[in-house]
Amino acid sequence: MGSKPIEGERKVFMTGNEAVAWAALAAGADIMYGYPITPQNEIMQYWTRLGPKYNKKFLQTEDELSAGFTTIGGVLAGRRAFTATAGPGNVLMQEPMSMAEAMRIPTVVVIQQRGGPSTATVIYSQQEVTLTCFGGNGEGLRVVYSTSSHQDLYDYTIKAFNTAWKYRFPTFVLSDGYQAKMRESVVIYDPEARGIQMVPTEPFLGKAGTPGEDRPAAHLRNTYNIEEELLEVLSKDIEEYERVAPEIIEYDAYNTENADLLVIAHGVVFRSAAMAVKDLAGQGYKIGYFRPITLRPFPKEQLRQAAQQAKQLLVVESAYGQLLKIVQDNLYGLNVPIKTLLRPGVGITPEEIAEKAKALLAGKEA
Amino acid sequence: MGSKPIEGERKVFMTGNEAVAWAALAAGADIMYGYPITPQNEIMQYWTRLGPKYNKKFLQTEDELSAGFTTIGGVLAGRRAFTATAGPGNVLMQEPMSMAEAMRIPTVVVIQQRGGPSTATVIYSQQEVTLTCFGGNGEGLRVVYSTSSHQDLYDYTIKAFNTAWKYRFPTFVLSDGYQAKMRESVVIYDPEARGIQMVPTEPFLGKAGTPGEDRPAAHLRNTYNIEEELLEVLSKDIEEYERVAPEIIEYDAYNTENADLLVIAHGVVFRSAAMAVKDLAGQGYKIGYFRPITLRPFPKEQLRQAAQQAKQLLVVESAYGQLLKIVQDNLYGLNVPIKTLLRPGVGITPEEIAEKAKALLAGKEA
Amino acid sequence: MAQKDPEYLKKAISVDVHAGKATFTIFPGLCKGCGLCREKCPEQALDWSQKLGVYGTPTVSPNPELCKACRICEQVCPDCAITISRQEKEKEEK
Amino acid sequence: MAQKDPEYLKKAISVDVHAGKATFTIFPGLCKGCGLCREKCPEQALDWSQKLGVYGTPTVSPNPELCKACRICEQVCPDCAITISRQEKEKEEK
Amino acid sequence: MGKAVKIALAGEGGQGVQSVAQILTEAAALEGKEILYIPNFGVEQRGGVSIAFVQIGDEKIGAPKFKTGDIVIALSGRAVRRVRMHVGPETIFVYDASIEGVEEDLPANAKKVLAIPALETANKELHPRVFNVLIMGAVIGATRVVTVEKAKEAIEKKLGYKFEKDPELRELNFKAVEKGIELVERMGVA
Amino acid sequence: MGKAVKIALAGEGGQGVQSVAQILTEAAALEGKEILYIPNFGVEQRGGVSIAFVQIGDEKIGAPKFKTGDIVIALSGRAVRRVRMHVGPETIFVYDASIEGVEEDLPANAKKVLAIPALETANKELHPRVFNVLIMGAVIGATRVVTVEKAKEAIEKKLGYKFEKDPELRELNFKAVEKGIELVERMGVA
Amino acid sequence: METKEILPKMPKSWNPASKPHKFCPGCGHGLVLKALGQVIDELNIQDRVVFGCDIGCSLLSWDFFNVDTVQTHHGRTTPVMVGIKRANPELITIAYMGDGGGYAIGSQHLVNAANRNDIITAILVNNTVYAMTGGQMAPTTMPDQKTETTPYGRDIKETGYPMLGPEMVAAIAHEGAYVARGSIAKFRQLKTFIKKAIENQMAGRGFSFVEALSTCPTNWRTNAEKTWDFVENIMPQYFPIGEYKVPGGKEE
Amino acid sequence: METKEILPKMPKSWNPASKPHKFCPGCGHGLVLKALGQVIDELNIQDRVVFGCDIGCSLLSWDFFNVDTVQTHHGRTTPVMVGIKRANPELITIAYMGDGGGYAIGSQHLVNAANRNDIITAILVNNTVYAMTGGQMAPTTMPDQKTETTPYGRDIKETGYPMLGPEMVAAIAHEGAYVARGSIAKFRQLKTFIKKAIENQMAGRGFSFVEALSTCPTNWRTNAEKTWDFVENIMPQYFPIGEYKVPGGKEE
Ligand SMILES: Cc1ncc(C[n+]2csc(CCOP(=O)(O)OP(=O)(O)O)c2C)c(N)n1
Ligand SMILES: Cc1ncc(C[n+]2csc(CCOP(=O)(O)OP(=O)(O)O)c2C)c(N)n1
Ligand code: SF4
Ligand code: SF4
Ligand code: SF4
Ligand code: SF4
Ligand code: SF4
Ligand code: SF4
Ligand SMILES: [Mg+2]
Ligand SMILES: [Mg+2]
Repeated sequence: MGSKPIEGERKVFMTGNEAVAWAALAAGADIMYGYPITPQNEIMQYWTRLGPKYNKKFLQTEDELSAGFTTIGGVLAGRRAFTATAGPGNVLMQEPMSMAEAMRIPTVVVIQQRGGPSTATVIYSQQEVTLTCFGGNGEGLRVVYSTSSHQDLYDYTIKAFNTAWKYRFPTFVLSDGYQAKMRESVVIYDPEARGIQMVPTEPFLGKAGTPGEDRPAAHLRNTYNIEEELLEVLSKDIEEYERVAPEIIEYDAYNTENADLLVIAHGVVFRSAAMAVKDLAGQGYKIGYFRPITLRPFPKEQLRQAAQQAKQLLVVESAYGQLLKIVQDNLYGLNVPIKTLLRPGVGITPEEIAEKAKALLAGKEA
Repeated sequence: MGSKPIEGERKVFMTGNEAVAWAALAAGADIMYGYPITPQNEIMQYWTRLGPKYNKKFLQTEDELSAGFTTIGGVLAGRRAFTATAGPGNVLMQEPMSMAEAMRIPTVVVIQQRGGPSTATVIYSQQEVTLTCFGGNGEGLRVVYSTSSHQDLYDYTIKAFNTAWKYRFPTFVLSDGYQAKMRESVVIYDPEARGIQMVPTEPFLGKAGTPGEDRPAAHLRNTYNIEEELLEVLSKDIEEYERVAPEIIEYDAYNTENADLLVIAHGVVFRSAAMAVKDLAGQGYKIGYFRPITLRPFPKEQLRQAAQQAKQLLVVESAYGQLLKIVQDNLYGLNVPIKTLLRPGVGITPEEIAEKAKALLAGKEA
Repeated sequence: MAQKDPEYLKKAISVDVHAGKATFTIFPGLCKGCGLCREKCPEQALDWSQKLGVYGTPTVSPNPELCKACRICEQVCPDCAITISRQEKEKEEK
Repeated sequence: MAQKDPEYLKKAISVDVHAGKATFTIFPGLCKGCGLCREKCPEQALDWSQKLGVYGTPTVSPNPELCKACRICEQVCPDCAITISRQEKEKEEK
Repeated sequence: MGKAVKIALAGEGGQGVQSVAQILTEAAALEGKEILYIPNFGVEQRGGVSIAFVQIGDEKIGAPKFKTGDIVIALSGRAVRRVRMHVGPETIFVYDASIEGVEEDLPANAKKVLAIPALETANKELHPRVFNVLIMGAVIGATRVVTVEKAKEAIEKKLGYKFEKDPELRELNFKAVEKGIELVERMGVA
Repeated sequence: MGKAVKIALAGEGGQGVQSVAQILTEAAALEGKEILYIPNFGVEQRGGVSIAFVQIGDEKIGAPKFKTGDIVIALSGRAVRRVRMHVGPETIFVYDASIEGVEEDLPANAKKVLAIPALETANKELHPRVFNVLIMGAVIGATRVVTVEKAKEAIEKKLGYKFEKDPELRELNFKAVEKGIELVERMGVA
Repeated sequence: METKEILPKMPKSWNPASKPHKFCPGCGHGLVLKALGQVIDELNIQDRVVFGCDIGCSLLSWDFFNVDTVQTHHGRTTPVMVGIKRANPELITIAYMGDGGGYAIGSQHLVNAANRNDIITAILVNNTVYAMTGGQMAPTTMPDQKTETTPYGRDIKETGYPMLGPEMVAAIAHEGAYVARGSIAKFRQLKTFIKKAIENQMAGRGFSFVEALSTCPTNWRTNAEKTWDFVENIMPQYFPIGEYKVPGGKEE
Repeated sequence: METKEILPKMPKSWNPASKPHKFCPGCGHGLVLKALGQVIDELNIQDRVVFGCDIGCSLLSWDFFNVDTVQTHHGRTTPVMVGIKRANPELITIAYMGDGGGYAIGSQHLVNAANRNDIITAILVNNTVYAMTGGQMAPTTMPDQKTETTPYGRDIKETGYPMLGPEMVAAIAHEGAYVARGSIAKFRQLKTFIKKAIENQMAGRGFSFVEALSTCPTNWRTNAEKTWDFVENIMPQYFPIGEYKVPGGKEE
């Protein structure tokens, strides 16, 4: 094997978990920390097979708390470090990620959503949207990419490292059990060959020189003594987050102009939505879609723009209204009717969406 | 001392944490499980002083995960069991509470919010609203009461046990560091003396008789093998939650008729809001307030009713838009302008609110 | 509480062993064909059988000549798929 | 990196002890008046002093007659508020 | 909707439905097609029914799972009961003729319901080991979703290392594919 | 807004500001008033400034903290710097006259700034132990928020068990209250 | 051939409706639960036992017994059982878990329950892997053992030696505690250990803990012969079988 | 009297700008950190040390040293240090924590880092209470000791005996590990233990752990005399001082 895991690019068929492992390798990730949980296990399994060939490290920790905190350690040491989890593990991951938020530590976490709450199913859902976007105590600032294909998984895993290190906000790649376990085509590539520069990393701790002599010591705090100290730190971070958000925001939209129905979906469900919408559009219906790619920061203005032209909105998700809440929050002030197709914990087919959409377009559902 | 911790009623001056301990005692709570964290520590400290006199038990656990799971154990055994936490402990508490949600285990948890994210401050905030209302993986169903005084803390701690055991949803009393640590007057009473019947408890496990002979064994699951099994359970629970929500919802409102400005606030910040609003109303301004007491289920219809008559809304909270998100989600479809006074992690005085309100009423702020 | 006779009781196969002093019964509805019993039989008396078990894998059958009804197979079966019944009153086992 | 002279260096009080063979210095800017040193002095040479420390509590002062410059107080002080300097070259301590 | 062929294959743990899916999608990939394959998985898989959801088409496939398949194959009684929910008016439902006592469980709304003697054929004419490859042949016969050539190439790719030790196995597998195709052709489906 | 009297008291850990707040609110309670008292707290309290925020009024008190107090008292240099943010045009700011080097840190916008020789008076005329009670007297003198009688009753309630062993202490405390009132009266505030 | 009257020798406390159970062919969980079932029968405590199963292959036992059972979270069975016992000491609480649940994610609960001497019985199935999730390394994985996350074998320099659970628990357990390591390969002894562990709880003496060396042919990818070899010959090289702590002090 | 030239004998690695430090009068943390500071100086590793402090009174040391420092979460310093060390083995990582952080909420991290033989040094300050939160019971609280959550004294029947940390770690630690319990009351010995623990890390041998018996006059509500008595005479009754595991095997 060459020194680079991937030279140029090539089309392959693999599972989503495998795609993540390859993407991390291509992005120059140095070390993965992780704790087993279905459906993310194979990320670790591929990483531990591929990694040693390229001098990459792996640590299996004692739980997700440790996986998150060791990842923080890896980043503090200046390495591209990441972890992956799901479900109850994602709940635990919020403790370390709240530290990463407070201290602006550029961790990367891949989430393969499964059914919830609790242990529930190991399979699939879109029920970790709220948790992944807004988990933790306080109002931590983070970036969440929602992927809908293996290509996304590959692209956004690479991008996540750059977003994290450029802006210094913990970054999440939010996927799910279907994407994790299914096998489809994906073009894997060397980022450089596509002109993607990896943002260089830098140690927070253990820089050159003796602290107190050659340089000030790094004294990284995560607790404050009085309310106003905290407010100062938070205000600065919030200000910065809001400033860079427009650079980070990503979305996809189709046929949004004066649509009779605008379907809003993210992640793997977006695939079904897109199929249904394009099919119906092909049949002459005035139907479009809007897909938020960054769930946080959310493409608020872009969605408002599309939504206010529409006669009706349809939010579709494998959850009981997690995307819906975000949409309604962001669209406050509009009064386009919002309809929903909410299927917590189960997959949604294009047929179901098409059926619902047709009924709405025909004015059959109130 | 009599066999009842409190006979009749009496007015006392105490801290909020002390009020919670007395309320739990008055409610007939049997056992508290807990792990220390500021600012909730004194709940345990009062409980361990008062408890032994009334044959009440206490267990200090090794962490909040254990505090939550032992509380679940206590409830499964048929006891009124509760715990209390804050901040990073609240993050960890989400793992056990997601189990309680999945299995409809009537746990009671008191949250004394502190500054976040991460360890942050031990003092105060309203930044655990999202976490306490929507923490956990999946879309667990729970009840959250937001208190704003010691009287509330006393009343709603008692009520939380009844809500939890009547409806079998985990129930939270959401308070904060100020309420926890401040000292003010409160009337403590024997619930019975006020005609409040405590909903009887019942064991989930260890009932009389031999399983498989006298009765079926209790086989309590929290994991399912296929998506549809989970959907079935969730759908049933959601349906039930939505059915009983109107019985649970509580709110407070004042002067909402055709208000020029409607101030929306909860918890201790509501006190400042109420002072400011009443003061301005006394000065002749058309200003009112709306206070959601149950943050979940949220008094959606009631707030919509009040909000749609108002010219402007002002959301005030010691957080960067957690109540705001809930409000905007619930008010979707209206287009009354929403203004905000968001002070993450720090207290808000009546003067600040009055100042902001006056500016808005004068049309000085856009 | 009345329990319906479970599926696995059906099609049990019994073989007299140890010179008729005992009966070896296999419940194919329970046997998963793991082979743990075969390995442990001190007499190497267990063979794979044509009869398929609950997962469609072969079950076991004893060689009546070799089996001494020592009950080791019964004990090591994680699925309780083998019952050795001595013709004398069963007393040792409790 | 140049560090400003910290506050606590100001107002240090030195006393010759052990027949002038050593100097006992107390830094009131560091002393919190915990008394751990007083308890440990084998000569009971330490008294509370009028001089107040950083928390407004009394600091300690040695009785020059009794102090043997044994350095125990220096060692047990959690705040490094006491320095014993022997007049001979300091060599034992590293 | 996209024109992908949708296949659901279900059987007991040991019946090798997931390997069939792998070889089939490998063959499709060799033909330059787009595929999407997802196994079912859950906590209690140990003794559960194993299902492979496979889609093969010319364009990127949309949703990973589907409500109704073009062809749905069940290799055991439990499998029949587990996958009949994926049968619709356009579905060819195939099950092994040796399965007993499922008459009442067979889908009523299928386009066609075929009982093929796959197990028997494999056991008698070939070898029990190639039962699943025979099933793959049946899928190919019913859908023409890949060519026989690419199917064999994919088998070679997946099992070649075994064939090196045991060359007869290659022939056995190839025959199984052909036999499978033949079985459904005989039913007048292809 | 409500008419509660707002008091902020700040000092070093050992100076007993929290006990003052407790006695004061106890006295108010004895008079049937409503009170709200909250101490500041944080992780690095060990050597930090201790502050008591106290409000006393006739109706339930609103917010627990306030921007500007009616009377703000600082007993050390650090305390001056920590609480001057609670001073506004209506505030009487009181500090101990013995504090050195705070001239530049004193609030410029107060209604009045008073340096009272509390420490000196306590040390010389009474006993260092009752310094904080003397401060309480000063608060009462400046605000008349409770009566001297109730203040003494509250002291009795809180420290009575100590007075039993050492009756002189009672007199000392009572004198301290009076002295404190006197000190501010002398300044022409009350 | 005749079938009448002959029934499987299942413990009475087993739930026949859930049999054949959900474990794989040759899985040691079945044997541990057989031993436990026999003990429950012999002690006649079917009406007082509360069984808690962890997430791990243990979860498959959620309807295994005709005793009240609760499926908990991964690693959290110990605190759930502690919570139950503290609330109702009449019940006999058995926490059933894997090596991952007990020694990794739930080790803080295990050692703290042991230290508090909580009156519960914990049974931990050591199969050297994370079985439920498909065979990753566990704290108990043997040196050089290949697993899904140690594809080139467990490198003790990188990931340490197998975790010695009973040794750890015995080091902090105090008077009244019972600690042992048994093996499904020594069924009668294992059953004795489990029995003592439950009797110890019934006597209210203290924390009781039994680790059981067990098999996972699925993830080990072993046939019956290799399966026995691994549990009988390889595992005991690192995991000595015996009693580590006995109330009164006479370890077997 | 003369003041010139005479300076406090602070370790060079201490950060003078944060002195007087934030610990209470008489707090043992100051002594443990004095010993550590001297060791850092003697080993001349100020430029390679990364110091992690737990939440607990340990958090007060976030700017204590002129070495790179990170304040972590309660109980999570061990994994943060493990993560750093795994990513950059050149650094010398020191995890500094209290008994609550190490033996309660973070005990899974402690025992699993020990079991993996992670090349870090953990120093745990045993003051028998949760000091930062105001003096609740810790796993190490002494029998009958009154704390905020054992107002009538720790009842060993209900809550067990004091946790024996080094004993527990030593029970699972393998070759290359270093485990000891020192006391601030034996300053030189404590310093030696800490030095060995860091040298062991520098030699890349394995996990190193030192528990330090320490004082908390604030929560113990003791004067200087009682403070010494508790740490010197009472605590060692349950917490024997010495080395529990030494690479090569010669415990002191
Ligand atoms: C918080 C959390 N993390 C991870 C998982 C995933 N998980 C389920 S079972 C398991 C491993 C179980 O291994 P072990 O405890 O050894 O039991 P076994 O399956 O080997 O019997 C894991 C990691 C989970 N359910 N919850
Ligand atoms: C998750 C979480 N739970 C609880 C706390 C609250 N907390 C902070 S410090 C502490 C106790 C510290 O005790 P110990 O570790 O013994 O250190 P000490 O203060 O005694 O030095 C606790 C419980 C927290 N910060 N985070
Ligand atoms: S009873 Fe004994 S001899 Fe007979 S088959 Fe079983 S193990 Fe072999
Ligand atoms: S041990 Fe039991 S399940 Fe396994 S082969 Fe023998 S009889 Fe069948
Ligand atoms: S140097 Fe020794 S003798 Fe002198 S005061 Fe200190 S402890 Fe006492
Ligand atoms: S030990 Fe140090 S801080 Fe304590 S009294 Fe003595 S000199 Fe002062
Ligand atoms: S995977 Fe292993 S432990 Fe789990 S049931 Fe199968 S054999 Fe048993
Ligand atoms: S509370 Fe105790 S441990 Fe904390 S700084 Fe004070 S004396 Fe030290
Ligand atoms: Mg295991
Ligand atoms: Mg401690």
